[in-house]
Amino acid sequence: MNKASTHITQNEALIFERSQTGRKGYMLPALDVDETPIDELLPAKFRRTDDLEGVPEVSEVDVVRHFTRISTWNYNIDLGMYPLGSCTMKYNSRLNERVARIKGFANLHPLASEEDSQGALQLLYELQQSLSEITGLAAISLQPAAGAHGEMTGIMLIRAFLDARDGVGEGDRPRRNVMLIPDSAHGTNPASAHLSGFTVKTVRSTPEGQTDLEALRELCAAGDVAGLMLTNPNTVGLFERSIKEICQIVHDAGGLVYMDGANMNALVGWARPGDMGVDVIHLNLHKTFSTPHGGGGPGSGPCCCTKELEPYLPVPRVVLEGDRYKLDFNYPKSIGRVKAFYGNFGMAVRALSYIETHGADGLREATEAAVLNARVIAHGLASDYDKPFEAAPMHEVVFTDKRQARKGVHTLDIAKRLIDYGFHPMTIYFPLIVQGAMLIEPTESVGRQEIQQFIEAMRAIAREALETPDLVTNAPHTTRIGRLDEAAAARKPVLRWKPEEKAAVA
Amino acid sequence: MNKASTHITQNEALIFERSQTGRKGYMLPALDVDETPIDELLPAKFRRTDDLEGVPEVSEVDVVRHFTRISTWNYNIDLGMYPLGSCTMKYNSRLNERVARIKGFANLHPLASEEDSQGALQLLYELQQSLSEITGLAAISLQPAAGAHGEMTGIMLIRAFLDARDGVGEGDRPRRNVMLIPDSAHGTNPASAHLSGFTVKTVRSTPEGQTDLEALRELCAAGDVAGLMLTNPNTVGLFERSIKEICQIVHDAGGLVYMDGANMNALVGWARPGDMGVDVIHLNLHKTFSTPHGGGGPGSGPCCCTKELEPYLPVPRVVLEGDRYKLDFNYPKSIGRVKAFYGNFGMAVRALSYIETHGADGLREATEAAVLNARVIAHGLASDYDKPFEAAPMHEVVFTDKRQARKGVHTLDIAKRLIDYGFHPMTIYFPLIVQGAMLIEPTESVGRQEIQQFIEAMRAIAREALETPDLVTNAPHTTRIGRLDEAAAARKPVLRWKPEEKAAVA
Amino acid sequence: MLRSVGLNAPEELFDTIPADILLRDLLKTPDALSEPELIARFESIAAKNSAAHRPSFLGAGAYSHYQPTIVDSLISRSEFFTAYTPYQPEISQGTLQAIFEFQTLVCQLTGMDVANASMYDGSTSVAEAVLMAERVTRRRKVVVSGALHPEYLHVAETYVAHAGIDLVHAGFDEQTGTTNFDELGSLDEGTAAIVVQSPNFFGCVEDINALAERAHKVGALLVVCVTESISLGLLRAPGEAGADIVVAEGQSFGVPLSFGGPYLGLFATREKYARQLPGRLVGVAADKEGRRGFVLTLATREQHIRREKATSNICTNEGLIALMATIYLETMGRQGLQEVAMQCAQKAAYAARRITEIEGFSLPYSATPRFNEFVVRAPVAADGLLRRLASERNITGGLALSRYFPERTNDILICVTETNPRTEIDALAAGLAELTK
Amino acid sequence: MLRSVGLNAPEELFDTIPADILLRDLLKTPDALSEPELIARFESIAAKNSAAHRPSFLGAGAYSHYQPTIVDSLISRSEFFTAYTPYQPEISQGTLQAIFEFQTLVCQLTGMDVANASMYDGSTSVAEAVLMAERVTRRRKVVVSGALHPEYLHVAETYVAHAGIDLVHAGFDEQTGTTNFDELGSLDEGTAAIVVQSPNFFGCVEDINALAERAHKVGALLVVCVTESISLGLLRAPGEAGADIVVAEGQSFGVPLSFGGPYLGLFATREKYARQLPGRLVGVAADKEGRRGFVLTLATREQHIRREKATSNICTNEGLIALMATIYLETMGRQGLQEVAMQCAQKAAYAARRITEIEGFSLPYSATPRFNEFVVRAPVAADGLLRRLASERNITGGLALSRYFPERTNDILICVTETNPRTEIDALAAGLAELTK
Ligand SMILES: Cc1ncc(COP(=O)(O)O)c(C=O)c1O
Ligand SMILES: Cc1ncc(COP(=O)(O)O)c(C=O)c1O
Repeated sequence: MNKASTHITQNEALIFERSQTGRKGYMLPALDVDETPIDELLPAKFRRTDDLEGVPEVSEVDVVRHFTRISTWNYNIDLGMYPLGSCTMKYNSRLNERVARIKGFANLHPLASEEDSQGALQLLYELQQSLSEITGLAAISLQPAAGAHGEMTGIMLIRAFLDARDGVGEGDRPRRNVMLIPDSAHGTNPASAHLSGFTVKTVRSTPEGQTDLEALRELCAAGDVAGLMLTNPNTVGLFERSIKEICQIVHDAGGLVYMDGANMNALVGWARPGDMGVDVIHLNLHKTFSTPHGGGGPGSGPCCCTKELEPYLPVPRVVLEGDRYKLDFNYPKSIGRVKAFYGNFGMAVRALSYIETHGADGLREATEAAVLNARVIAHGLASDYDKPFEAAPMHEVVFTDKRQARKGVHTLDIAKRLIDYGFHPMTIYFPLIVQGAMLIEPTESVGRQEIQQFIEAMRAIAREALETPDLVTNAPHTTRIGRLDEAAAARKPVLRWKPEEKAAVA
Repeated sequence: MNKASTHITQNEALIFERSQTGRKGYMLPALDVDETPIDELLPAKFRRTDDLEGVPEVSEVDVVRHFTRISTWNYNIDLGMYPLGSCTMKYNSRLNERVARIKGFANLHPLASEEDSQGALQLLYELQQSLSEITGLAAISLQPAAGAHGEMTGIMLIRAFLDARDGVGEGDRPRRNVMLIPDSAHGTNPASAHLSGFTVKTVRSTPEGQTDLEALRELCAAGDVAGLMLTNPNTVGLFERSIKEICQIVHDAGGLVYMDGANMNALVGWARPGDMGVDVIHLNLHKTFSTPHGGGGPGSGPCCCTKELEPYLPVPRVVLEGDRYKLDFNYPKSIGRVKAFYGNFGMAVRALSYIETHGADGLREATEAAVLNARVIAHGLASDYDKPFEAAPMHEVVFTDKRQARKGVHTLDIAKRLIDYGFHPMTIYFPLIVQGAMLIEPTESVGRQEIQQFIEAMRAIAREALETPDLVTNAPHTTRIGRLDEAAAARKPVLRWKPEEKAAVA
Repeated sequence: MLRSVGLNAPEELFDTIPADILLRDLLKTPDALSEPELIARFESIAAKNSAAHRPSFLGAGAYSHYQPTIVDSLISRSEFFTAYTPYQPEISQGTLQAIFEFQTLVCQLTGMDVANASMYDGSTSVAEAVLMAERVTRRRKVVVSGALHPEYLHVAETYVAHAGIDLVHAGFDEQTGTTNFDELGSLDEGTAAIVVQSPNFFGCVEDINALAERAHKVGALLVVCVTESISLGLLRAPGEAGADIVVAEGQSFGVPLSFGGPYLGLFATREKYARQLPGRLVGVAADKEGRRGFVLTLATREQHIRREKATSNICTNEGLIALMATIYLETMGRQGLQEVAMQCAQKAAYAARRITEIEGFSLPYSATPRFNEFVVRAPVAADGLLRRLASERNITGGLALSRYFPERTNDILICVTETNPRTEIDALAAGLAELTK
Repeated sequence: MLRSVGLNAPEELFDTIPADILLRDLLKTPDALSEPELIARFESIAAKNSAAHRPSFLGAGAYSHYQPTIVDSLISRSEFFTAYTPYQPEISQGTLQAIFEFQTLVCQLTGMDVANASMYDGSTSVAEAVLMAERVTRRRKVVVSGALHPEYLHVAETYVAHAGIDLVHAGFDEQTGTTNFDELGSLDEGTAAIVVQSPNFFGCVEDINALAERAHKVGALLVVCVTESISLGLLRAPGEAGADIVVAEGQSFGVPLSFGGPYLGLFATREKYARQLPGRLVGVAADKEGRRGFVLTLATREQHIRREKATSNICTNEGLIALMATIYLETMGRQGLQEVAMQCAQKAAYAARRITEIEGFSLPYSATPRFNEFVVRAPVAADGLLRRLASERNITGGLALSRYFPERTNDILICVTETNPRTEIDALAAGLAELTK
């Protein structure tokens, strides 16, 4: 391995490479019971024989330095704007982190009796109430662990509802096995639909970035449509103006409408899916409700639905009976259970804290700021970048690399060059329907000044693309390592460290 | 101001420069009492008139980003070795931070009744007991807030004791007004002695880096010596082999011996000042006992002394009567009080946690590791750097730039170049008696591997000093800013931001 | 700012939303609370969770273990917890390297070749393992042990309801508390996999070697599920014993109980099935100068590329929880993981001894090897006994099995870990004895 | 490693220590505790501090204020809390810029020109101010208000005991609770400074303008001390009112009570005295390319250069606490500091009203302007009354002035801040009323 620099923090090895026989980073209280002889405790054939060889042996300082060093190789929200479109990288309040760590929450076992966990149940119940008010949908399950999980749950609700309505018995072939999904949808949508046994058919978008109503009507005419999965605002950041008509078309065809709520940050306090005709939606608490993304998770993807769909929600449900909160398992039509216990409770604590520290007007103002910030970027970059859609964007705006591509500078290059200016890149090459897409979502967590800095950086890159394109295509220049050869990595994947491969890996 | 780079995190402005009228980063509960009219509350002539102009107006995210960004401009112990000689930059355990934040400690008012603060008093008492055992000295005051403060306290004890012994009344000229201090001592030593009205006389060191006994005897012969302030191991990292004789000489001359305990990390569990003949010592909990340095403080400088000096310690003292801990003010000979309340209690919590998680053998092992690490460095660098003293060093070792200076590369350059290798520089130009001193203290918080990396870095620099001296004299090359013109800064000091100077400062 | 984009009022920002669906009024969510008010409110809510403040012998899929202080302190660095999925490797190497270490640790502990970057939890990992077994074998029958955690079973059933997979339940042997081998008779050439948990829901260690043999004989895979991952510090690695897919709940690795989530699904398999894995994978890559780095790899398995043909719909996983586990595992290290496992086993053995000494109490599966959980049969109804233990002795005594098996009225599942000092175990035994006298 | 340096046993590392002082046995300090044991032990010790868990009206130099959550979270970044004094500016710019902002904020709040990087606390700052006044004026008499915090006075006396400075005590006016002007008669051309606290120990606001005039008339400096720094959000800045040196206890700025420390000494003065300041100073500097940076400056005042001729012996100061205050001040900001000050004053006014309504209670200095502290004269001995309030009402009702002034048996110093909700104030008033009925 070549060294990125001489700087020790830039060359932190894998922990396995730092391990030294006999080093310890922990201390346990001494065993305080009479020891049972080992063979009596567990016959040899059931015991490990490898003495955990390869598992690292390091001191506490080693661990602290290891993770502190590699942490500095990450960008993060606290360093600056993280304008990933569709991901809603907003500020993760420290207060939410603090309250999630209160012992009464953190130390509570999920199988404690109802009596002994009234606080946790209350919290879940109150979050359900707030989310119901925010979405305009009657019933909520907090069980799904992420957006895709919420999608799967919601699609299963639709399947269960339709089968019941259409009198499809167990083992019968369902009558409606088509799920319509726009070509602009996130990959989880078709994947989730597939998990529930649906065949996916694609709905075209219009050149204006809206669902093509004609195409939708045609598809619906076939009579096998179970529903439509729609993101709104859609993945190019535009509100689906005909949302009510869309819902009507699908409903008239006997289907239901699922809304991917990933973009709820454009709507909270201003419009509610329930008022648009939507039947079921998932939320991403890790987007709209500010729970931290954690480098990939955990998330929480509450599934919210109408009264009609409620009987099919996963069990147990959290309900209030008199002044006692209860776990209600008695929903015979329920699709079942999508996760052990009750969902990612810790994220629920944070989300409720977010909702309650904002208050109704704070939520509305946050949405307003998020949309305004995107609008400022849309204005600020229009002179330098191709903006494929005319309409005013909501909380995120899509541009393309069309103009820069003439000079051989592509979206990927622009994204990497942004790193040199201190910003995380935007979402790139998504949605797939926009060639060379750059989807920019500033969120409300950026001040005027920083929005301007971002616009200036993007403009500077546009100039560089003209004047010094190599500077852009070879970016980033300020990181520890350059662009990595991902194709080679996938061809001969090395997915774990091994002692014998030490030399090869290094 | 020129930009360090285009990277936003590298150019974070002063918070005052980021302020925007009307922005808020806080929210308070609404006032819940009837309002008193403002003029009734406080006549206008006593009220502020400037509406706090200039105080920043920023959001919570602004504050978080501001400090997160500038934090990345700091080196820190968790990034790597911080080998500042004399400073003992050891690992700051997170456990200590955690227990210091327990509500029962953090929320306790210092004027709570004894009955209501038994836990805090117990903790102080137990720390006193442990420190007494570690130093071999009978009595402790935890009141001093740092090492220099402990020195001042200790020197005042000496003064008070001598005045009492010698029958010097209030207002009389004390008979003994000379404090002997080696030429290698830390600057706080003479400054603290001066604060207590002593005249400082310097004791020579021998070429071997030991106190010159002959010089000491001569100085003591004058009859006006109140005492000697000695650091042991001394500031070149050597144990004062004749410590018992030194104490004897001073005692014979009617003086007392103060030991600067800054270097106790070389002794804990292996030797005790009390057993050497020392009368009074301060400890630095922020060195030897691992409480964090915090970018300059807080510290804690317990003053430990013999039974004879005990009556003079500051009040209140923490004592145990039966099973009650008490604050005892009844020490009529006490020098008084050196700080409101009882010292830096939060540091005491951390230090006791350090002592108790190590245990007696852990403390001894830590000392051993600290000394061994220094020894490894002494060996590892002897071939490349001038080592002015032959003797085996204790927990720190001094080198000089003698060999490199021939090529125009000086201690300062070597220190700055170390930064490029990812290490914090060692202590430089201290002690003053060693020309071009580089005082290296690895502490016990570094593994074998990192010690080797450090040695390799130092050797690489030695080679660079020969081959590419400019590389070294222009270092550092990897930091946000280069060497700063400190002379110019002192000539026309700008010590605060001002709105009208915005342009000038920037 | 509004002006700068040519608008006069905030409402105009929402002009593209049809007027009839625009909200006129404020939401009826609670009024804004200041920080101190919010904290006070949440603390008072949390205080109602009385079980969180009491010695406990609850396990059954969620375990109390000591979490070293540095775990929370390190994951609290914003560099880790506020970052997104590492799609931009140049500025995500911290996350990527940590995941690579996580994958390696999971392989080491389970004895497998490859592991992914995490799943939602143990239960969904079982469901995904069933789906994967179908992909690998193209067979549609999966035999599931009756000693699998009932909630895990429920989740698997829900996941596969529309996947055309036939979940067959194998019972368990009332004598041994382990999976009933005879009922595995349904095993045949159409079987994709056997799914077994070990230590199983009743705390009994299954004979993985024997099960693997049975499965492999008909060309089926053996899926092993572990809920108490600390057991991997003492028990033979499932991979070594012949498992083809190992899934586990990683909560035991320094993750708070947090009323059931966020937890951590571990998912590992053999090299040859790597491309059938659900979820993200991190691999080694190099830049132009040959410097080592890490990237998300084999992405063509995933939904954002393969859409409905992906190996799973999972996108967001449990990144930060995987980081917690990584820090935990590296801090405890080779020695610590063995020591903590040994303490759990020893303390559980002690507790079992103490409880069997009490008149009227027995261990129905006493002859079967176990780790740190075991079923106790009480002379009275478990429900009431546990309620009295809580209210009169301030001890959460374990789980009444009637929660999942209504007919097992007197059975209690007890779990003991290194966090239960002997005094607590003695108090439990004393409580059980005195309350049934 | 030992071998690599030519040694065989650890003992050889200590060969340079004479054998007769080498310890043979282990220290008799406690045995090592593991993390969970240590935490359990410290939590049980902390639990004995019953005052920490109870509504309180204690002030007198240490104040309960709300600390925004981000303060602790930001200072917990190892970049800040584990760093040393920023002697190497190239890798300490984070600390240096923060101190520069701190110095600026202290100047803005106190109305002064320059401020240092912190002192140990308020009490030692007063002592250092006395020493500085002597350096500036080369006069040896300092007149100290009798309404200065008694512990501060004690510290100043101790510090100057051997400095040849004559501390003269001015009494205070029993009618107004403020410094007795007439006793300032001792003011003369030999006077270096007047030292006065405002709001003073009894909560009364002093007339700084008038005192400044008196001091300046004889060429003396006016040193103003503030213990409740939140008052600066409402009260006229001492600098504006004529102070020459302003010292303060900064604990109110988001720093935990922590049984008296670590706290934060603020120290500010006029431009012309900058070179007489004790402690560290950060100033602006530029590198070769003209980039702005910050450095420790005017170091020739300090002990490591000037040794016994330094302006002070201070070296380690309260860096991290200054950072806490900086984050607090920037988070609260221009509006927040005024709002929190106003809330304190309003709530104290309300409390004073409620208490004066109680039969037998009076406010001896009711006519004097105050901020958030005031003396209440009870109809019974304060000591016993406060003890009963604590045990029977679970309220820490304030400070019995007899702690410092044995003759003031019935006086209680009460402090009210924004953290005392009205319900607590009402409960205090009810308690006082009912326990004296
Ligand atoms: C539009 C959209 N839908 C669905 C998802 C999936 O959500 P999650 O990653 O939480 O599973 C995402 C997030 O990446 C998204 O952006
Ligand atoms: C040898 C020596 N003595 C005294 C001191 C002063 O200690 P403090 O900075 O805690 O006041 C130091 C610390 O810098 C030191 O190294």
